[in-house]
Amino acid sequence: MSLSAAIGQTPSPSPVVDAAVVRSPGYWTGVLRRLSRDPVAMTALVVIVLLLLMAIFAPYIAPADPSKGSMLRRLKPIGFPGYPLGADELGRDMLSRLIHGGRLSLLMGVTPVPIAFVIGSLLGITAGYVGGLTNTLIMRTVDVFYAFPSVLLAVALSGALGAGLTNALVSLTLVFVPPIARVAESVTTQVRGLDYIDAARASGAKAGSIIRVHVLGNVLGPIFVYATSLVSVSMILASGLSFLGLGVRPPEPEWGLMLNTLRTAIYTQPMVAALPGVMIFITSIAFNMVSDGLRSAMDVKS
Amino acid sequence: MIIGEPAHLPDGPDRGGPAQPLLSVRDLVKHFPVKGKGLFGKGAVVRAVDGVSFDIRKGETLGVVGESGCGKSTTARLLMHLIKADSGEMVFDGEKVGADLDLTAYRRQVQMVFQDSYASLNPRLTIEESIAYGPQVHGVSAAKARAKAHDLLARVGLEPGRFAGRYPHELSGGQRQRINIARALALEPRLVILDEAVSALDKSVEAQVLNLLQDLKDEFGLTYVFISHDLNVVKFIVDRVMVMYLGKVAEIGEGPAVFGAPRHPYTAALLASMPKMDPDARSAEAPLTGDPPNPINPPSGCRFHTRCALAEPVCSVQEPPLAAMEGLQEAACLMALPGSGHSRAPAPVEAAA
Amino acid sequence: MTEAVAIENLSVTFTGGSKPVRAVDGVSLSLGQGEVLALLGESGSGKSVTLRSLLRLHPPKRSRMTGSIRVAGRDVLELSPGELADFRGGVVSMIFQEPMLALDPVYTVGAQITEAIRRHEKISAADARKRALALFERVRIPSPDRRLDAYPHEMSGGMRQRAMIALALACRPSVLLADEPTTALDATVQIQILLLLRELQRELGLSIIFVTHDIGVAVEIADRIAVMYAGRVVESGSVRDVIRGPRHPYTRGLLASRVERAQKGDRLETIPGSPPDLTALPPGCAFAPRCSLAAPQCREIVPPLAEVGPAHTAACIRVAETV
Amino acid sequence: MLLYILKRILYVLPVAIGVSIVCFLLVHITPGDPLTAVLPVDATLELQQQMRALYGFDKPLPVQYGLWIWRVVQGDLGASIATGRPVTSEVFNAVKNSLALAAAATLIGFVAGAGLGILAGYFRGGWVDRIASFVSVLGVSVPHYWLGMVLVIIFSVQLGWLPATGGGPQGSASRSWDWDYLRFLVLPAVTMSVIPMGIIARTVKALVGEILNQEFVHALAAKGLTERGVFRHVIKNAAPTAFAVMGLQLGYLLGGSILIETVFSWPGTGFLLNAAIFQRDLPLLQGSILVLALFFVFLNLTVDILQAAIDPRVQRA
Amino acid sequence: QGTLRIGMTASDIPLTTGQTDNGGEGQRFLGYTAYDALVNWDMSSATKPSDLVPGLAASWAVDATDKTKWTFKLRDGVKFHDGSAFTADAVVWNLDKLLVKESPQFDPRQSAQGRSRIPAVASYKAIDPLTLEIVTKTPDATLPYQLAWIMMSSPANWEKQGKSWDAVAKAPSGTGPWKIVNFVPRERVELVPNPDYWDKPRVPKLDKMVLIPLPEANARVAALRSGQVDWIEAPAPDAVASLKQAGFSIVTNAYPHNWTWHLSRVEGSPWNDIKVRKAANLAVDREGLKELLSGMMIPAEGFFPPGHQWFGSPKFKLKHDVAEAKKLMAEAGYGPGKPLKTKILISASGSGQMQPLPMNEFVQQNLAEVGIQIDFEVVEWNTLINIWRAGAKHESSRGATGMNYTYFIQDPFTGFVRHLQCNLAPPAGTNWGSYCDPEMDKLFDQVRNTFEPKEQTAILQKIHEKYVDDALFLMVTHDVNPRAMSTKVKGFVQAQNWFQDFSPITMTK
Ligand SMILES: Nc1ncnc2c1ncn2[C@@H]1O[C@H](COP(=O)(O)OP(=O)(O)OP(=O)(O)O)[C@@H](O)[C@H]1O
Ligand SMILES: Nc1ncnc2c1ncn2[C@@H]1O[C@H](COP(=O)(O)OP(=O)(O)OP(=O)(O)O)[C@@H](O)[C@H]1O
Ligand SMILES: [Mg+2]
Ligand SMILES: [Mg+2]
Repeated sequence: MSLSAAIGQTPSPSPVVDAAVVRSPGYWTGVLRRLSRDPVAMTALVVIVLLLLMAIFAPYIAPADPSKGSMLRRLKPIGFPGYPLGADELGRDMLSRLIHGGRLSLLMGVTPVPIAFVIGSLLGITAGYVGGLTNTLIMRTVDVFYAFPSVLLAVALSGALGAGLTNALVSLTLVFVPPIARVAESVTTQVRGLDYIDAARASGAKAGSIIRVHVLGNVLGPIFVYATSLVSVSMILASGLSFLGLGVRPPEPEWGLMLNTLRTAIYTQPMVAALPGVMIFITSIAFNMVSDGLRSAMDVKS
Repeated sequence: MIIGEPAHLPDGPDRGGPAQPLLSVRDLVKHFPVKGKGLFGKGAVVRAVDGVSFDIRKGETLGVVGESGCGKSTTARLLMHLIKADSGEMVFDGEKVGADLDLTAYRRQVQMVFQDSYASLNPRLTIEESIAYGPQVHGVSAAKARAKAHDLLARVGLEPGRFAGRYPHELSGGQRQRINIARALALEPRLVILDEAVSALDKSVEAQVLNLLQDLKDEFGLTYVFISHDLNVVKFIVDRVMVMYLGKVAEIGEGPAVFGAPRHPYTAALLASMPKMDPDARSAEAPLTGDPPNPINPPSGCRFHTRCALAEPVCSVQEPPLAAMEGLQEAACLMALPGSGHSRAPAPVEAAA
Repeated sequence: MTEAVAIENLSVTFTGGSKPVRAVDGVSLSLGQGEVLALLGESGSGKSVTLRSLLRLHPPKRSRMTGSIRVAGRDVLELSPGELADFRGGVVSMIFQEPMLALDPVYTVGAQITEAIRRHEKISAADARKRALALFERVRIPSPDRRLDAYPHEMSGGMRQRAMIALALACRPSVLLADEPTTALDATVQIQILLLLRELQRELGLSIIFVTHDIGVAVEIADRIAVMYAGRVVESGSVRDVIRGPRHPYTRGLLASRVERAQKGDRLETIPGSPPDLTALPPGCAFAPRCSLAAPQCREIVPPLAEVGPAHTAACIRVAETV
Repeated sequence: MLLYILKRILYVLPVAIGVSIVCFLLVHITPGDPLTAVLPVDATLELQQQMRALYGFDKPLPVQYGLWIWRVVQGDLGASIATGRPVTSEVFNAVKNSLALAAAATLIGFVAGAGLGILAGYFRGGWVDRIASFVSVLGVSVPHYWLGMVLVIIFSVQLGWLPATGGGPQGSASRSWDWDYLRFLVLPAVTMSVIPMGIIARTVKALVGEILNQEFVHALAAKGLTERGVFRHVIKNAAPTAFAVMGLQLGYLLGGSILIETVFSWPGTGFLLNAAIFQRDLPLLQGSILVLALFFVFLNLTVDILQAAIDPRVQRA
Repeated sequence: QGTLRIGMTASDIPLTTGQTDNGGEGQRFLGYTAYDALVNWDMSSATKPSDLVPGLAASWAVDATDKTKWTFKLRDGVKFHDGSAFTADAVVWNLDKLLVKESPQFDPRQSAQGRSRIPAVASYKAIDPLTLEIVTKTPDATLPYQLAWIMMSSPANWEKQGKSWDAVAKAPSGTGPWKIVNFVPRERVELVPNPDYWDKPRVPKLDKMVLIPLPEANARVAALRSGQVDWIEAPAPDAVASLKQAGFSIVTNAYPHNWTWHLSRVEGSPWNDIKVRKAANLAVDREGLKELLSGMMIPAEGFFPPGHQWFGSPKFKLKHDVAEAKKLMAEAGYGPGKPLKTKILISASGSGQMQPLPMNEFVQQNLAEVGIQIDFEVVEWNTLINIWRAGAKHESSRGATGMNYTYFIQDPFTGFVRHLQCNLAPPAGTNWGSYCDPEMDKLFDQVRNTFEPKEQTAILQKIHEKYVDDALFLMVTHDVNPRAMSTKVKGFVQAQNWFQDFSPITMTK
């Protein structure tokens, strides 16, 4: 009995090389497809894209100069002629300031996460894959930073370093490295225990190759999803730092700072004073929802 | 070698000829520290593999059976050098592994197929990539590795054109297990360790895969270590069988001999525990009572004495060594050891030397 | 023999996913009082779904059941929620494959058993515990008093399954459902459990439906066997008839491919191909694509179960050729 | 169990030491000479000497750390630059107030969050789930300092129902637990509770969903339990994790109260931190952060131990 | 009768030990309430600028021959709150507390606040229990003004509290009309009347006065509106209208205050160029700023408020003239392509600082229009004060070339001398910018040596003219000291002073 008959399949008579291989759509294609079917996540994604576009093209979109004030036009209500969203305490156009504010707010809120993602993944994957003493060294250090509540750590670091955009960015990044590293480590440890890693090791592959081919593809996804959920935290925290006066300095438009300076106006123009908070809120919700959508899209069970 | 272009991977030299064991294992020990136990210094350990010695002969299929947790998989992983043994040595075709023979070269000649067909495939790689990975690691060009993968897919009965580009989750369990076999073969190994490679498969598929394994063995002159807890399958496929109990070898010998005339009471009980296929001769009484003991605190003396119907006081004191018997069968039972003090032990024979 | 369970043309469709899954498709089965029926079949053939249908354990929102299930004269599909709750455990109870997963990890085993007893009977906690203790002794759990206060994770696999059985028997049901209760166990423990079940069945006069994919296990425990394939029963009959004279090509293939019968070095007989996708069942006989006897009409109509011997039925058009 | 506790404590020690090192180094990452960072601008020579000795700035860093930690262990966190008062007493007075606030917020957040989570988990997929889930997303997305402002506008300014700021009519030192004092707690506690509310709701929902998917839930139904009966089991299964999350939230709130305390002038640690940062009062900053971080570390420890005590699944070896 | 609760702008309770911190506000609430100086301010009138009146010294005179020797006759029968008697020894003890590092009672904290207030003092001694002699370094007619800052705390109490100022802080003792009780750091302090006060008319009518630090302008307004306090200092200008509408009264009055940027004159400061200084002064839109503050300010025309007797007639007019400013900047070498970039220290709140954040941001915007780009470093008010003492050269100034500061300008010394006299450059004094002009020093000398009021005024006018014409500061505005209070507060007279008298106040039910 021939081999093929025994197996009950009909292989092509001679081994077909190349040519006719039908490649299945990859995992990420599936994730994107599932994500695209999630109306809530898609709406949120559109909101984020719009916010980003708004920030990038702020100078072209904003109807007025965000730093040009007029004392005669201070604290005008929403809908005041020429000031669709009112005017702030120095008579600057709120709409323009909110649009321009998106630049620093998003920069401060979003960038720490990708940077921390790179650093945290690097640390976590190394610790998780290498294990042993390396793991202990890296993870115990990470634990130390993780032992600080995030707000406290951010405030402590910016407080010690002093106010300013760069310092705030550094602090926020440092805040997010430990949690990402922990997730990366646990996912990697988990993946490392799977048989296909053992199979790869059994084939004689070196650690570098295994990490590149077998580990990264399987751990970056979950780490990424976790990281996206941090963006919203980062937004709130970044604006919080500015709100405390530890982030961006005046007169740069930034939502947290605007919220701070407009606080004196909550009695005269509560609606206008609340606007920067609304922007932070919207951005934060949008990121959370995209993150949730991504999480369920990546869940193969669904 | 038939697969691919033979020039790519040099064959491991067959050194000692058929008489020399392909792999000789001596006193392999592996203890796992128990998580969460112990505060200072050494804590409790799981004696997963506790001094195991055996030979794998060239071209044979060695079966390993035993209850869950008796150390079968641990032995397999030790053989594969996926975990480091606490002690013991392994000699591969005359060369000491790790000393004369470096790990990379060793691993090329020894491959493994795992029980969980899904977990042993990288879900993010197409199956063609998974199979081609091994050869590429050993320096084969991507194109040639791919060709080889297609070749192997055909050999294990999966049409390359249809399957090469798929992902593991798009295949059935049986198909995945074939991929795993193909991957193991991609490095043209001499020894393949099959750790419960068919246990998770449905019966109808199991038969297909068993046939495939036999065919491949003949074609490529492979040597198998076949781990399973299904005695029926083991009986069918192996030349020799090793029975393990709590990290120790209980009995080892030619298949028909062991199955026909087990010398260790545990082997006998295991065999008797198999469901009968005859509705008119159902089991009447369970051969053993109770569950296997905890490998963290294995019983003293003979580890089986707590469940053994024939145990005598001496069994809880003296640990039986593997005693050779006629027909190359060996059993670690005091009843097989002349002069052990067990009432059923054969009388001591004066050493004729 | 009175009928303890009568399943008539049962179909179960799961509608939760993107495509509806017809897991059970027109199954009819009957089980006599004090009889043990083994449901045999490959993974995914609908054994568990059939079994769980008897307790209506499927998510009501995501599944649809048609047909009828009569247990002790009552139609299970018509029971009100309150009646259903009394019915479950009281009339029919169930043992699961993985007792570790089927027992609540945060309650002691004893608490779970007394809870079940007190759910169905108005007795004091102390009395319930006494009953639980008796049950533990009955299923031969060593030092039962101590084990009652153990959490599931503190017991070994065999003990857990015994506890599970004790739990299932707590309210003196007349029908016991067992879903592969021994698959996760070692051979030496499996036989103990099988023997225990047999003994209990005999003594308590239980009717048992026992799901397994292991023919040997079925032979050890059952009086009758029903073989399932792709959601349908393809053959049923007494153990002897089915094992010794299978009539459906699938059953025949399954028995032929057994390693037990083969000699070392033989080539095993196999059923080619693999089980079908339940979301896209072919019209006609689901086994036709793998069947060596398949005729064109097999691919068109679903063959009905036909009498092939006394109390022996098979669902094959070409059953005449399988003698 | 005792062994478990001991081991957990032993495990926590290195983290605690690490935390103290980070706090110690805070002074050194501050731009400029560390001495100027901890000294009042018009410091007398004597004070300079005193500080130099206290911090040992002339000695190598590890020695400085040793000296510093030796004092810390004895309860001496140095003196505030701005007020000259001992940092230890300043911080502990503040911790008392923050703890009251954080505990109240955690309690509110837990009750509301667990309620929402159970509802969402129980009515999975339905509109109740959607509403409850949306509310919990709002909870974790809202910039709470902004919410605080909004609540002040509504409840203090417009309606005049509740006081807007402060720790009580007589200051926090003479706090009593009557309405006169509780009134002051309401707004900040509610504001602060939205985050734990959201997080606990999401956790509980996920837990309930996960538990409902487990086999034993079918087994419970199979033995005849009604939905209510099954749900008792679900809740008992979810409780240890939910309580653990709650415990951690308490720590987060305590450490992260700076924004809310600033908005409401609540005389707690956040308020103190804010003052310390803007007065560049490094000893005070260092001291409060150390105390808060250590508190968090030990809270984690307590939560772990308590969880091990109430959850039979946790290995207590 | 009744309890008056006041929301202060300070972020902490000012020092309670005598010499307070937290600037004018500290002195207002915990200085002149619980303590007295040898010379007090007359705070009884809202309409005329307040002047000095005898305090713990019943009278004083300068020696006719040696104009450096002053004799102070002390008030008889004055007792500290702890019951001990006030004597000349106590004055000496208090001066030692500030000036003599070797004395056991030396308190660095109080010293930091008080030492620089009395630069003229060279030595002092008690002649008899009620006679004190003070010798000044050089003849100095402004000595009484200086001494009006120095609070007398009780030596006996210090002894009783274990010679620890930390302990004294919790149980302080002075001679003032109020006694400090119930001190909760950072939260509140309570003052109750001292029925034995030596100046019977000033014995407080209230039962209690509670001081609460509320640094957040908004929090203050919210506290007032929700009835948590009855009186707030410096309400947010934006809230003024709505507060009025809600039935609160807003009390304002002029007082000797200015809101400026003190410019650094150290090597390398861009402000060393008079063109830049003038350009900056011309760039500021003071009317616009007034709008920002809802009219709660007086636009600066000089360093002193317009109409002040020392104003004189400076030639440089502080108008808003962007074109002229740009021209000056161009002349100074700056232009659109080459803006002037520099850093300014500001605080987020503070005594007399008005609304520092928006105001500074406004000025920043004005300056940006003429090509001066400002970067702010925001620090807490007390820190700013410390930096102000440390000087522009000190590391703590972090390279800033200016600081936003509000000055108490009540007398020749606080109004002029301390800012710009060469030898008062830090650490010797508070000439923060290290300005040094011999011509100016000569004018200062003349003031000190002119004991005749009319002549003195003429010289002071000349000084002010130089201040303005040389554009020595960025002169922006003067505050009107707004406070908002509930209508229940009765009897308050807002003096034209930094300090106020709380004794006549009563609360209706
Ligand atoms: N990485 C590990 N860490 C700790 N203990 C381990 C580890 N791997 C295996 N063990 C323990 O060692 C013992 C032997 O395990 P092993 O997997 O070799 O058993 P097995 O015979 O393959 O069982 P099965 O039939 O269940 O696969 C078991 O008690 C197991 O719990
Ligand atoms: N709740 C459910 N929702 C959707 N599909 C389901 C559900 N339960 C079972 N199925 C599907 O029904 C089919 C039959 O499942 P069932 O569990 O009855 O198989 P089985 O014969 O018991 O197999 P096994 O031997 O693996 O337990 C499977 O394809 C399964 O995926
Ligand atoms: Mg195994
Ligand atoms: Mg099943």
